[in-house]
Order: sequence, then structure tokens, then C-alpha cells
Amino acid sequence: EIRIAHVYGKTGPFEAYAAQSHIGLQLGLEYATGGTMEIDGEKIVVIEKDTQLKPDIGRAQLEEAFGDDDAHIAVGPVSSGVALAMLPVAEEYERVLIVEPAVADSITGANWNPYIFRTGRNSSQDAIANAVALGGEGVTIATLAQDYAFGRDGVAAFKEALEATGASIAHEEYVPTDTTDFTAAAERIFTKMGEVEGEKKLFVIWAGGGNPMGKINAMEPERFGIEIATGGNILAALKAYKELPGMEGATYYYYEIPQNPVNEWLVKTHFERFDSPPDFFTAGGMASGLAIVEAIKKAGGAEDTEALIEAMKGMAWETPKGTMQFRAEDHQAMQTMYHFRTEIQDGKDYGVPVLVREIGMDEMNIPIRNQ
Amino acid sequence: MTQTLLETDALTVRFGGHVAVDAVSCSFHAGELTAIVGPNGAGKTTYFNLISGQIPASSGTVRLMGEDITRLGVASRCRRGLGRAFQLTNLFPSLTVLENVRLVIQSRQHKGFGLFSMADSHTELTVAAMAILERVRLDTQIDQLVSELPHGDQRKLEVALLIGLDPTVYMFDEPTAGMSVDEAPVILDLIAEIKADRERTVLLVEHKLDVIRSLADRIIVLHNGALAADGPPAEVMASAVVQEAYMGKELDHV
Amino acid sequence: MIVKLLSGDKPRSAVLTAVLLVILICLAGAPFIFDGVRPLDTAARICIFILLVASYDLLLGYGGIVSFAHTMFFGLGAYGIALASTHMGRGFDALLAGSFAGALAAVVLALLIGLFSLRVRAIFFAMITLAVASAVAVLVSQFSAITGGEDGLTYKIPRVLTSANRMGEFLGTRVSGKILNYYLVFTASLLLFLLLLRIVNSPFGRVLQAIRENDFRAEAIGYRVVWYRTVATCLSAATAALAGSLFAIWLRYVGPDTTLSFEIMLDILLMVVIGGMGTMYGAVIGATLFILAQTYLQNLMGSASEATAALPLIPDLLDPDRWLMWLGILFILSVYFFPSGIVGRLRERRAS
Amino acid sequence: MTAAPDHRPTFASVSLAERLDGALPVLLVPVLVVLGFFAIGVPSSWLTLTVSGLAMGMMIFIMASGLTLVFGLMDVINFGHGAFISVGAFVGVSVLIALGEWTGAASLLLNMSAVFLAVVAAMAVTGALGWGFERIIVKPVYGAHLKQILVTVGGLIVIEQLIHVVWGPDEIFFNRPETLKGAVTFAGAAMEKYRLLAVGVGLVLFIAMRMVLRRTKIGLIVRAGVENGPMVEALGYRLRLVFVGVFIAGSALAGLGGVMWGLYQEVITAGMGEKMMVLVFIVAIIGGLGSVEGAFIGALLVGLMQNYVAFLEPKLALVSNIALMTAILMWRPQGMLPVVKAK
Amino acid sequence: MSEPILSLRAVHTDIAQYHILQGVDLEVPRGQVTMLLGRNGVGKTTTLKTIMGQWTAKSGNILYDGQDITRLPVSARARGGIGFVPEDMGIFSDLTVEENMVLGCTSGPLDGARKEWLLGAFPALGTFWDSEAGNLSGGQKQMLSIARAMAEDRQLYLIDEPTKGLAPAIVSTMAQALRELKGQGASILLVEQNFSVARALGDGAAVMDDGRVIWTGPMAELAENKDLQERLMGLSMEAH
Ligand SMILES: Nc1ncnc2c1ncn2[C@@H]1O[C@H](COP(=O)(O)OP(=O)(O)OP(=O)(O)O)[C@@H](O)[C@H]1O
Ligand SMILES: Nc1ncnc2c1ncn2[C@@H]1O[C@H](COP(=O)(O)OP(=O)(O)OP(=O)(O)O)[C@@H](O)[C@H]1O
Ligand SMILES: [Mg+2]
Ligand SMILES: [Mg+2]
Repeated sequence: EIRIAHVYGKTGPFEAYAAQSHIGLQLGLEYATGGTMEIDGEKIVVIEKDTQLKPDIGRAQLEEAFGDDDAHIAVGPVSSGVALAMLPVAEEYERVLIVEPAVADSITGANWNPYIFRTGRNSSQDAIANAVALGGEGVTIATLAQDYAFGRDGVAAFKEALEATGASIAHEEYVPTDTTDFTAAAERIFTKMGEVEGEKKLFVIWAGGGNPMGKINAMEPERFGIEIATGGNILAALKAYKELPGMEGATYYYYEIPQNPVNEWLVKTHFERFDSPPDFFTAGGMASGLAIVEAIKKAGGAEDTEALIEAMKGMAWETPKGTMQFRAEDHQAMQTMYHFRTEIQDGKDYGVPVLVREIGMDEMNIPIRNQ
Repeated sequence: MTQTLLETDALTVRFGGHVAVDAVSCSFHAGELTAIVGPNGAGKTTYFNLISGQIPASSGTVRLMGEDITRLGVASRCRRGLGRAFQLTNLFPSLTVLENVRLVIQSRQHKGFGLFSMADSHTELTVAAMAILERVRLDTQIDQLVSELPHGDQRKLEVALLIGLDPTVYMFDEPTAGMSVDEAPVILDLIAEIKADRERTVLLVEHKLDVIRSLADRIIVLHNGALAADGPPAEVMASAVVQEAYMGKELDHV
Repeated sequence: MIVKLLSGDKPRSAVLTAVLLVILICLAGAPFIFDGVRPLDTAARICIFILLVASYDLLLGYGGIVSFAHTMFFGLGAYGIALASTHMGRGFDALLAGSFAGALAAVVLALLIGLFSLRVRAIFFAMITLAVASAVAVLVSQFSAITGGEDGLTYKIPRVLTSANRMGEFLGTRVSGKILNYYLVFTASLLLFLLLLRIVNSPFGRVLQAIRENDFRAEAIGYRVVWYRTVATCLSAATAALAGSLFAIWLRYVGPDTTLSFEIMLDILLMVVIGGMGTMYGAVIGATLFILAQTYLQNLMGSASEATAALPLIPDLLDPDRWLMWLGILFILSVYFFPSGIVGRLRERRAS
Repeated sequence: MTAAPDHRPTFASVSLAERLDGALPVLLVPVLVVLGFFAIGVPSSWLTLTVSGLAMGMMIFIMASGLTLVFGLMDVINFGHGAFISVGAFVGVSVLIALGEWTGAASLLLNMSAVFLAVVAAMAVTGALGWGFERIIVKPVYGAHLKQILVTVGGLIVIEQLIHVVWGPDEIFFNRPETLKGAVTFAGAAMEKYRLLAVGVGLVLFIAMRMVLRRTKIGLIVRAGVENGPMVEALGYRLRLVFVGVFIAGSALAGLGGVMWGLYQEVITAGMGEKMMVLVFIVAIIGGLGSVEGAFIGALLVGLMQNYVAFLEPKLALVSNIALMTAILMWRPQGMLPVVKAK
Repeated sequence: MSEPILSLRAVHTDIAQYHILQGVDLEVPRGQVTMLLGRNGVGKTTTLKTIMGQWTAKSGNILYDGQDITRLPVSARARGGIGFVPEDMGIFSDLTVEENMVLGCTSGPLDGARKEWLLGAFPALGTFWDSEAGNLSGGQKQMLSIARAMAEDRQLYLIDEPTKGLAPAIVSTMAQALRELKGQGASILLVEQNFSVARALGDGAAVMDDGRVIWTGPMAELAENKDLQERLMGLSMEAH
């Protein structure tokens, strides 16, 4: 049998994401094996482990999965902190860990080891996609981000990518992670941007609760000619986008955007079984499931980790987001992102991201940081 | 005159506008027992609080054996030889009677910061504590929790703690209040013993006139925070201020 | 001899003695008694938390000081190791320097907090520490260049202490550096625990108890309360930092969620209270029980929920994903049923 | 021997400085506003920040008001307050979503009726919840802070989990009623309309609480009961009843706070109330325990301070509250206008 | 004579595992002052607290005004007209003197005439009307505790050592106040160590030892008989 451990934060604040991720993984395995849940006659067994969103527990769970349960491959987790704690375990046990959907760059960067692969996007991919979507000659952009690694790295990557498009950054605003009142930040941004001429945008990088876009929009940035922009988000969060029709940005996934057989199957099956569309982490989970089956088939079994790694290096496979490819250098999956514009549509109580254009993987110059 | 142990000089405290102790200058000598009397709220306890440091003085000074201690904290004053028992019982309620006294002796012997020795191996503390408990007749209750003692016994323990400290200046604030008639003499005898030690001085706040008559060498009267009289017992008791403001009409004539 | 080691503080209950012995034996022989990585990890975690909880008991149970900043000190020790190991490279010198620096930083910080805020009312002190601890957690995430931010730090410890160091077999178990590492954790925790036990039973410990009871009177019999409290805070902070260092050595990862979060603070509180405040042995019982529950409650619930699958509603409530709710209920029930902690309860039974 | 003095204690005159000292906390808000003006320098920015800071302060006050009763007066450290805030928000938002037609219409009357119903429903549910909470969880631990912390944190976890069970684990996003969307601009300063509503609700609540506590003995009974419950009963009061009543009121106010806060955030999560707890405790502490006036001033100070500091130096915004609390406790160890002495 | 306002029959009370009251029988006649005397620790305070309901009687009956109150909650007994001055005074130290007094009135605001009367007896309370009660002197707290119990008309007063810490002048005004109360028809059960007060005020007396009432009779009889005093309380009270 082939044992796959899904080590992820089933309980805790990200419960909802975790559930999506797990459903996605299962659907991926199902699709790839044609519903048999077997690869070359070997049964696939999925072992679930709850990290409780705590790095130490996540680490212990992964040790248990590799050490006691003898899992061949592990998938997870949701939180970057937990993921980073887990990375050395994979190296120690010499087994493959597919990171999905934790986003920190350093997972495939400074803290990377050869046993780590990631199907999820990383922060840079997000930021660079947005830069490609928003940038352009003569555009001036201010950024608003949370004051911690995710926010700062995101802005740094965004800024770097923006230079190539000819746009410029006028102001970077960082606020504490749990900020709820954005008046001061907005005032600072308005003051800075008020003097600038030409096309002006405010790019918001925000993770977790809170709704800076809505709050700042209510302060009427159009008085200063400023347009708000931000990346895509999970379905529930798109409600906040309803107040911002016409807003542009880049997103990782929205179920109506990708056009390919895998996504068609995913959307149809998901509606059938759960009466709701698939979301970010369903797509991500599925991509990891598909990658596993593909890799095991290619390596001819899951026992030999070295063979698996060889097989996965540079491997390209089909996912709900189209073709993905593990980059040989840092094992990060290269993938398509989507430039969208928000529209109000009848029957939907959220702002719908409508595709403006696909940003192919070769359009984004994602830096390699594990050297 | 014998040696002056404690002295207050124009000692004053104000609470808002209320002058609770008003420029009291007075000195206390070795081998002497001074009774402090005065109506309720005259400032007796507050005067004690100023001397022992619970309340900072607004102005004036307190000198202990010539040293100005006005700015020192409560603990430092205690270590220099000022001991105090409280009017309203104030003990360590969920420790045993014995432990209460041991703590006091440990403090006197400066063993509080012994971090790495076992407390129970200090038998000298236990022995000294037992001796004191015998003197106040609490030796049968050493293992009882203080919170379970009846009021009268708590008052006795209060006195035991003070004796355990063995200070130069003893300050008693109504030590026998709430003590039954057969118990009070035990405490009064103890106080008499302390007084007999010519190195110490005793300050005693009391409302019971017979106690004052039998023990005091000298009486000072506080009234509205000010020193209203100071002299030998007979003379002070007869004075107008005491008769009028303090004694009121004798009970039986009502 | 044994009584001396325990500083004369005997368990004072046959059941308690038995339970403590079982725990001691299990922890001492964990690598050989139990199979697999999970139990060993659990055992190490139990050792570390016993120490951490005991250091908190010194403060809370004996000193009567409610502080929410204990994880902060724990974190300082852990980050000490992490930073030393990242910057000095793997090696025992880094471990020594890291734990020393961590403990020192903890003492200095405790001294500052202590002298400044032990003067305010107890309940305000608690709230100040809560606010300071949450601010420190945020600062750690903001200064990500040094601390690794939310994501934390991964680093290497001396090879001797990792499973890469294979040292042959003993009693049918493969002995590796990991087991060596475990015994480092175990021995250090045991020694420090005995030291704490000595401190609470010293004259100093008695003064702390007196201060907890009635600080006003303690001052009046000549004890400088602020100093005693500050020293207690510093001692407890230093021990917590050392526990943090051990945790960092064991885990080889340090992040805000593992060392600084308010959740851990609450876990510590619960362990102290379940075990029994002001008893030290309570720390042993509380930490062991809680860590076992935290590790195995979910598995247990999983099997319980499967076993009751036929019934209505019950399997839903027993769903492993609802384990947090049961943890909350555990919080409430333990305070209900063990108002004086398990140790207190066991001793009462003997008394009556 | 001196002559008999008169029978009155000596009262010296109280200096002007001492008398002013009592009024100082009330002056802090205007002083801070003026200081802010000079520090910021741009009138329109200053106006925006001041007005929104005051409004934010009002919302914090609404959330802290219940805690002033339960923590300040009754001396119960109730982390469950955070859960009540969340429950209030979920109930209120569910009502608003159910009344989608009313909230979607551009009629002030319909919108406000919907909000009113949401508030009533939220307060009823959290009040009832508070009643159960008091009976089951808090009652055995009056007077024991540590146990209160554990037990109420346990309650907090359970309630948050139950929210997950009832409403699912997702955050719920929603939109405010039509007429409360957007902002009004005045002299170059934009001000969210919703904040005006918060100011109104806050003011009404402040006045109502003050009246109730001034005109009735309830506050006295609770304060006396915390110090010496048996004595209060021995005077003839049914202390349990009063405690339960006050606890219910405190929980219901948390529910109100939850609805107001949820409407502000436009997204609600089970953990939203828990997140506010540190801030809410800070407000209750700097105000002085048990003081509605103190909590009010404290909340306004916090709101203003956050905005000013975030504008002037965002890095410091994080510590501004702690700095404020520290400064106030150094100045007044019992908080600004304590009604109850902290132990 | 009418039936007594209060009577205890074979009342036993346990505190924790200790058996403190071991069958107390006691009667308080209407309109009289009954003294409850005895050495430290014999159970006087426990008796009062049992009547008030702060300790629950394990067995036996407490009849108040013809009604069995043994199982009533504390507050119901108070509202039934029992006023209580506890041994530790039970002052609410965070509240002002005025607020303490206001709490003394369960059924309405403080009556103006009543206030005048109380402030006449205890002028210090008037001086510190708006101050925090915790800051009062020991004797002032004692006065406040007594005045608070009298803030409203009650039928029966249970008073535990009211004169401890009071200056002689105040002792006599307090005694006068108690007499006036009695004059208004109230009954009083008074625990006292100060024998001259007991003698001056008491109509009847009950002496306790070891958790039982061992002697009851008129106060005058006890006051005159030194041998009896010696036997009951270990010491002649005059000697002190
Ligand atoms: N901390 C304080 N704040 C305000 N007033 C105070 C304080 N302490 C004492 N007082 C006032 O000072 C006066 C003197 O009080 P003190 O306790 O010294 O009286 P006393 O002479 O000991 O009386 P008693 O015989 O009743 O014990 C009282 O009127 C009291 O109200
Ligand atoms: N909380 C308690 N726990 C245990 N024992 C107690 C408690 N309270 C009182 N006792 C015991 O009950 C007995 C009677 O106490 P009580 O206070 O009624 O005596 P008393 O006659 O009022 O004495 P005193 O004149 O000293 O006030 C005492 O022996 C005391 O030790
Ligand atoms: Mg006094
Ligand atoms: Mg008594």
C-alpha cells in the first residue's frame, strides 16, 4: 500500500481552509487514479494528522507519520510557521514533504532541503503576479501591508517585479497585523499620494480578517484620484469586493476562470457533492494529490525516495489551474496566475473576479532563493 | 532621665485637608511605658502608623536612637528595632500558629534570603517560637490554622508576633480589645515584663482605664491629632481635657 | 537522603507517591519502555513542561503573583538557543552561550518588570504582564530579520544529539543521538526541578508564602516585600528560560507559536491549577496529564466517535475536530472538581 | 497642661492644585486633542484623525462597558466577555442577513429598524448566555481570580467552538445597511457614516449607565458584596440575584458591543471578541475599576492615541496602548477615576 | 409576659469538621436586653452567626417572632427584622460612610430624623460622612457598624462586642443609644466582654461555655454574685 500523510491544521482558526485542502487532496487522488484509489495495484491510504496550527505539534505529528506510521509522502500544512518547523523532519527521515498551501518564500528558499516540494504558490508568485497585473508605464503605486514577514516580503517582491513594468512605488505603509482602524494609514497614504501626478493606485496586501479595502474606500480615495487594488481571495472574502466594482488585481484561483478538463471535473464534482463551488485550497489540495500520483507512477512506486525526487524534479502535470511544473532548482511549482477585474453580477452576493488575462508562468520571473 | 529611644518632632500628616496628626513632638525613653489615650479618631493609630512607616509623614521627623528614619520604609524601620502590633488583627491566616511566629523570628535573625537551605532544618527557629507561644499560652494550638482561632486567641497571637520580633520600641494598639477578662491579664503581665527590661520602651494605646492605671508610667493625650497633655498618670487623668473629651459621663450615672 | 533530595517536602499521600514514582520511572526509561518517536517526543515535552510549570508555581503558588508573561521568559530561553545556534553555528558552545544568554536576558527583564510593576496592585500587574507579553509576541513577529518573524527559526544542534548519530543497540532499542538528547532534557529538568523544590522549602520560600498571605504584615515584620517578589520573579524567569532552552534544543525549531503564544500561557495555568497550586508536585501531575491529553485526546476521541458512530449527535460531539471544545470543558471541570488541585485532593483524602 | 481644645478635627484648607487634581482626568481628552493638533500640523488630517479616533473610542467603550460592570464592579476576570462579543456579532449579523430586504433598501428608517432588531436579538441571546454562564461557570469561583481566568477561558473556548458548530468555521463577510455605507466629507476630512451611529449609541449608553448606577443602590450593593458578601446578605439584600442581574447586563452589553463591532468590521469570526480582550481590559483598568466615566474617558484616550500615533509613527502604534496604561498607572496607581479599589 | 422574640432550641452547629455549638438553648424576651457572656472561644460569635444564618444549624430550631427561621436564607432573616453588628464590624471599606449607612436601609432611603439621632450619638460619623469608611479609626468603624445596623427600625438586634476599641465617652453614648432603642420596643442580644457595660445594660444574661449555655438568669443576679461569676467565667469581673 502507499501511505500518504496529510499533516495539517484541522482545528484552530484555519479550520475552514484545512477542510478545503483535505477535500482537494482526496479529489486529486480520486481523479488521478480514475476513482480506484490505487496506483499500479497498490492501495492509497491517507493518514490524517492534526497540527492544531502549532509548529511543535506539527513537527511531532510529521515525525510520527514518517517514523511510526511509515508514511511514504506527506502533504501539508496550512500555516507557514508550522511548515518551517516540519522541513527538517523530512530531511531527517529522508522522505518527501509536499508543502500545500503554506506560502512563505523561505520554505523553498533559505530553509529548503531536497526533500521539500511545494505545489502551492509562494508569496513572491502572488506579489509578482500582482505587479504584472497592475504595473505599467507612468503608474504610481502606494502599498499597504501588515508589518510582519509576509507583508514585508510581499511588498519587496512586488516592488522588484514592478520595476520591470515601468511603474514606481511612491510610498510603503506598514501597519500592525491586527489593525482595525485604517484612518491613520489612509491619511498618511493620501498625504503622500496627493502630490503625485498621473495614474495612482493603492495596492493592499492583507492576510486574515479585517477589511482595509472597504474602510479606505469609505474614506473616498477618489478625492485624490487613487484607485484601490488587491490580490484575489477566498470566496467568503469576496463579499468585501462588492463595494469595489472595477477593482483590479491578480488572483490564484477562482472556479469560473480556468478552462481545462481537470477544473471542469472539479467544479462539477464539488457542486454535486457539496453543493458549493471549490475554492482556493480545494484547488491547491487537488494539485498536490495529482502531483503525488503522477510522481509515483513516474518513479514506479513510492518506496524509493531518491527515485521519487528524481521523478518530481522538473515534473509537469495537469491541475485545476492548468499545467504546473516543479522547478528543478528549488522544487517550487510554477503556475499560471490570473489578472482579474471585479464585477457585480446578479445572483451573486460578492464581487466576482472576472478574468482580464492569464499570466503564464513564463511571464513571471520568480527568484530562486534557496542557494 | 534615661536614654531617649524614640523621638518625634513636629510630626504631621494630612489627608486632603484633614490634619489627622498635628505637629506632635514627643520623646520616649528606655524602661518607660507610655500610654497614649484620646477619643476615637484622635489620631493614635495614625501616630503609630507614622512612627512605624505605614503612612508617610507630611512633615516632621521621626528619630530612632538618634537616627532620622522618616524616609525609611516599613521593613527597614522594623529591622532597626521598631515593633508594632495592630489594632485590627492582621496575621497570616492560612498558616499555622507556629509558622506565624517562626516567620517573625526568622526575620529577626535575617534568614529570609536563605535560598538553598531547608526551612525545617532550622530548629533554632522552632525552639524560639515555642518559647514565645508558651508565654502567651498558645502552645497547645501550634498546629491550628490562624483563621480557625477565635478572636481572642488571634489577639494573643498578634502580641506573640511582636514579642518574637523583640524590638527596642514596642508599640501596642489596644492589645486586649475583645479579650475576655480571664485572658487579658496574661497579656498585661507580659507587657509589664517587657517594661521591666530597662533597654526597651513601650508605647501602649488603650481605652481601658484600669489597664492604664496599673501599667502606665506616663500618659500622653492626643486630641484632634494634637498633643493635648503629657505627664504622670494621676495628673493627666484628672485634667480637664481627659475628663471632658475622653471620659464623658461615667457609665453608671447615665 | 531521598528526603534531603526532596528538601523534606514529602508527597504526604500514598497514592501521590505511587503516581509520582510511576511518572519518574516512565520518564527515566521512556526511550526503552515505549516504542516509536511519538512517545519519546511526548516524554521530552512532559519533562520540559514539568520544569516550566514548576517555575510558574514558584511565582504563582508560592509568591501569589499572577503573571501572564511567563511564556515570554520561556521564549527568551528558546530564542537564545536559536539565535546562538544560527549565528555561532552548530555546537555545544552555542547551546551553552544560548541558554546562558537567554536566562540572563530573562533575569534582567524580570528585574525590570518586577521593580517597576510589582508595586502596582496584583490584578493590574497581571494585566500589565498580559499586555507586555502580547506586545513582545508582536515585536518578535515584526523584527523578522532577526527572529524569523511568524515563521520562526530552524537551526542545527550538535550532531551528537541528533538521530544521525547512531550508537548501537541497547535493550533492543537503537540508541541514537536523539536518545542522548532526551537524557540531556530529562536530567536537566530533574535537577532544576529538585532545585526549585529546595527553594520553595527554604526560609525564602516561607517568606514568599507569608507575603502571599498578607504582604502588609510581612513588611511590618521586617521583610522587604518588593525585593522578595522581585527575586522570586527573577528565579522563576530564569528557570522558565532554561526550560525554553531545553525545548529549543529538543525541537530544533523556535517560533512565536511554540514559545510565546497566550495559549501556552493558559496551558501552563491550567497545569498548575489541575495539579495543585503551591505544591510543586502539582506541576508534575498537571503537566503529565495535560500533555498526555493534548497528545492523545484527539486519537481517543477519534476512536470514541467511531465506536459511537451508530448513535445520533454523540459522534458529532466526539469528532476529533471538536477536541478544543472538550479542552475547554476540561478547563471548567478541573476547576470544579479539583479546587485545590489533584495533589491537594489526594492529601485531603489522607487527612480525613 | 494645655487647655481642652474644641471637639472638631482640624481641617486645613485644600490647595487649588489638589482640587484640580480631581478634575484632571476629564481634561485629558481635550489636552490630547490639542497636543495632537500641534503634532500633526495639517488641519484636515487632524480633523479626520480626531473625529474617527473619538468614534473608535466610542466603539471600544461600548465593548468595554459590560466589562466595567463585570470586571470593574464585580471583580470577575471574565474572558468569556470576548465570546459574548463574538456571539453578539454572529446573532446580530444573522438577523441583518435575514432582514436583507430592509438593509438593502436605501431607507434610513428600514435600515435602523433592522439594526435595532439585530441589537435586541443579540442582547437577548448574550444576556441569556450570560445568565447560564454565571450560574454554571462563574458562581463557584467568585473571589478567586485565577480560577476565574481558567474557568472563563474554558467557557470562551467552548462558546467559540459552539459558534463553529452553529455558524460553521468560515469567517462571515457581509455588507452594512445601505444608508450606513460610505462617508460624509467635511472641511477636507472624510468620516465614515457608520461611526456617527457608533458615537450616538455610545453616548446614549454612557448616559444610561451613569443614571442607573447613580440613581440606584445596585452599584453599592455589588461593590459591598464583593468586599464582604455575607455582610450584605446580613443587611437583607439578595446578593445572588443582584450579581446575576449585573452579570446578565454585562453580557448583554458585550452583545451590543459585538453587533456594533461586527458592523464596523463587516466581517465576523468566532475569535473576534477574544482579540479585543486585551484592549478592553486596558480601558477598564486605566479608567479605574468600576467607573463608567473612567472607562468612557479611557476609551476615548485609547481611540485618539492610536490614531495620532499611527499617523505620526506607525511602528509605535503597537505600544501606544501599553505606554498609555503604564503612564496612567504611574500617575494614578488605581486608574483615573476608580470607584472600586483594586486588590 | 408574651412569648420571647427569639428562642433557640438545642442548636448544634458545625464549622468544617469541628462541632462548635453543642446544643444551645437560649431565649431573648421581647423588649429586653439579653447579655450573652463567656470566655474567648466558647461559641458566642458562632451562636450569633447561626441565628443570622451565616452558619447553618445542623440540628435544633431557631424560632424568631413565632416563626421557624432555621432554614431561611440570611437575607430573608434580615428583612424579617434582625439587625446584626458582627464581631469584625463588617465595614465596607471602599464605600463612604454615607454609602455604608444607605446600605443599612433595605426598604427605602435613610430617614432624616433617624440620621439626626444617630449622628447625635456618634458625631464622628457626621464629620466623616463623605470619607471612605476604610480610612476611619478603629473606634469610628465600630460606631459605623452599630449605626448602620440601626439605620432602620429592626425588631431584634444581634450585637457582637460593640464596645471594643471605643473610648469611654463613646461607650456611654452608645449605651444610651441602645437604651433608647430598647425604649422604642426593640429587643437586643448583646455579646460583651466589658462587664460594667453588661451590668449597666443587661436585663437578662446567658453564660456560655464549651458550645452550650450553662447559666441563664437576670443580669442583676449575676452582677451581685461573685462566686457565680468565678464559677461561670473563671474570674470575678470586678477584679478587672
Ligand atoms: N488613610 C487615611 N485617610 C484618610 N483619613 C484617615 C486615614 N487614616 C486615618 N484617617 C483619619 O484620621 C483620624 C485618626 O484616626 P486614627 O485611626 O489614628 O484614630 P485613633 O486615635 O486610633 O482612634 P481609635 O481609638 O478609634 O482607634 C480619623 O478621623 C481617621 O478617619
Ligand atoms: N472558621 C472557623 N473554622 C474552624 N473553627 C472555628 C472557626 N470559627 C470559629 N471556630 C472555632 O469555634 C469556636 C467558637 O468560636 P467563637 O468565635 O464563636 O467564640 P467566641 O465565644 O465568640 O470567642 P471570642 O470571645 O474570642 O470572640 C472556637 O473554638 C474557634 O476555634
Ligand atoms: Mg486606633
Ligand atoms: Mg466572638
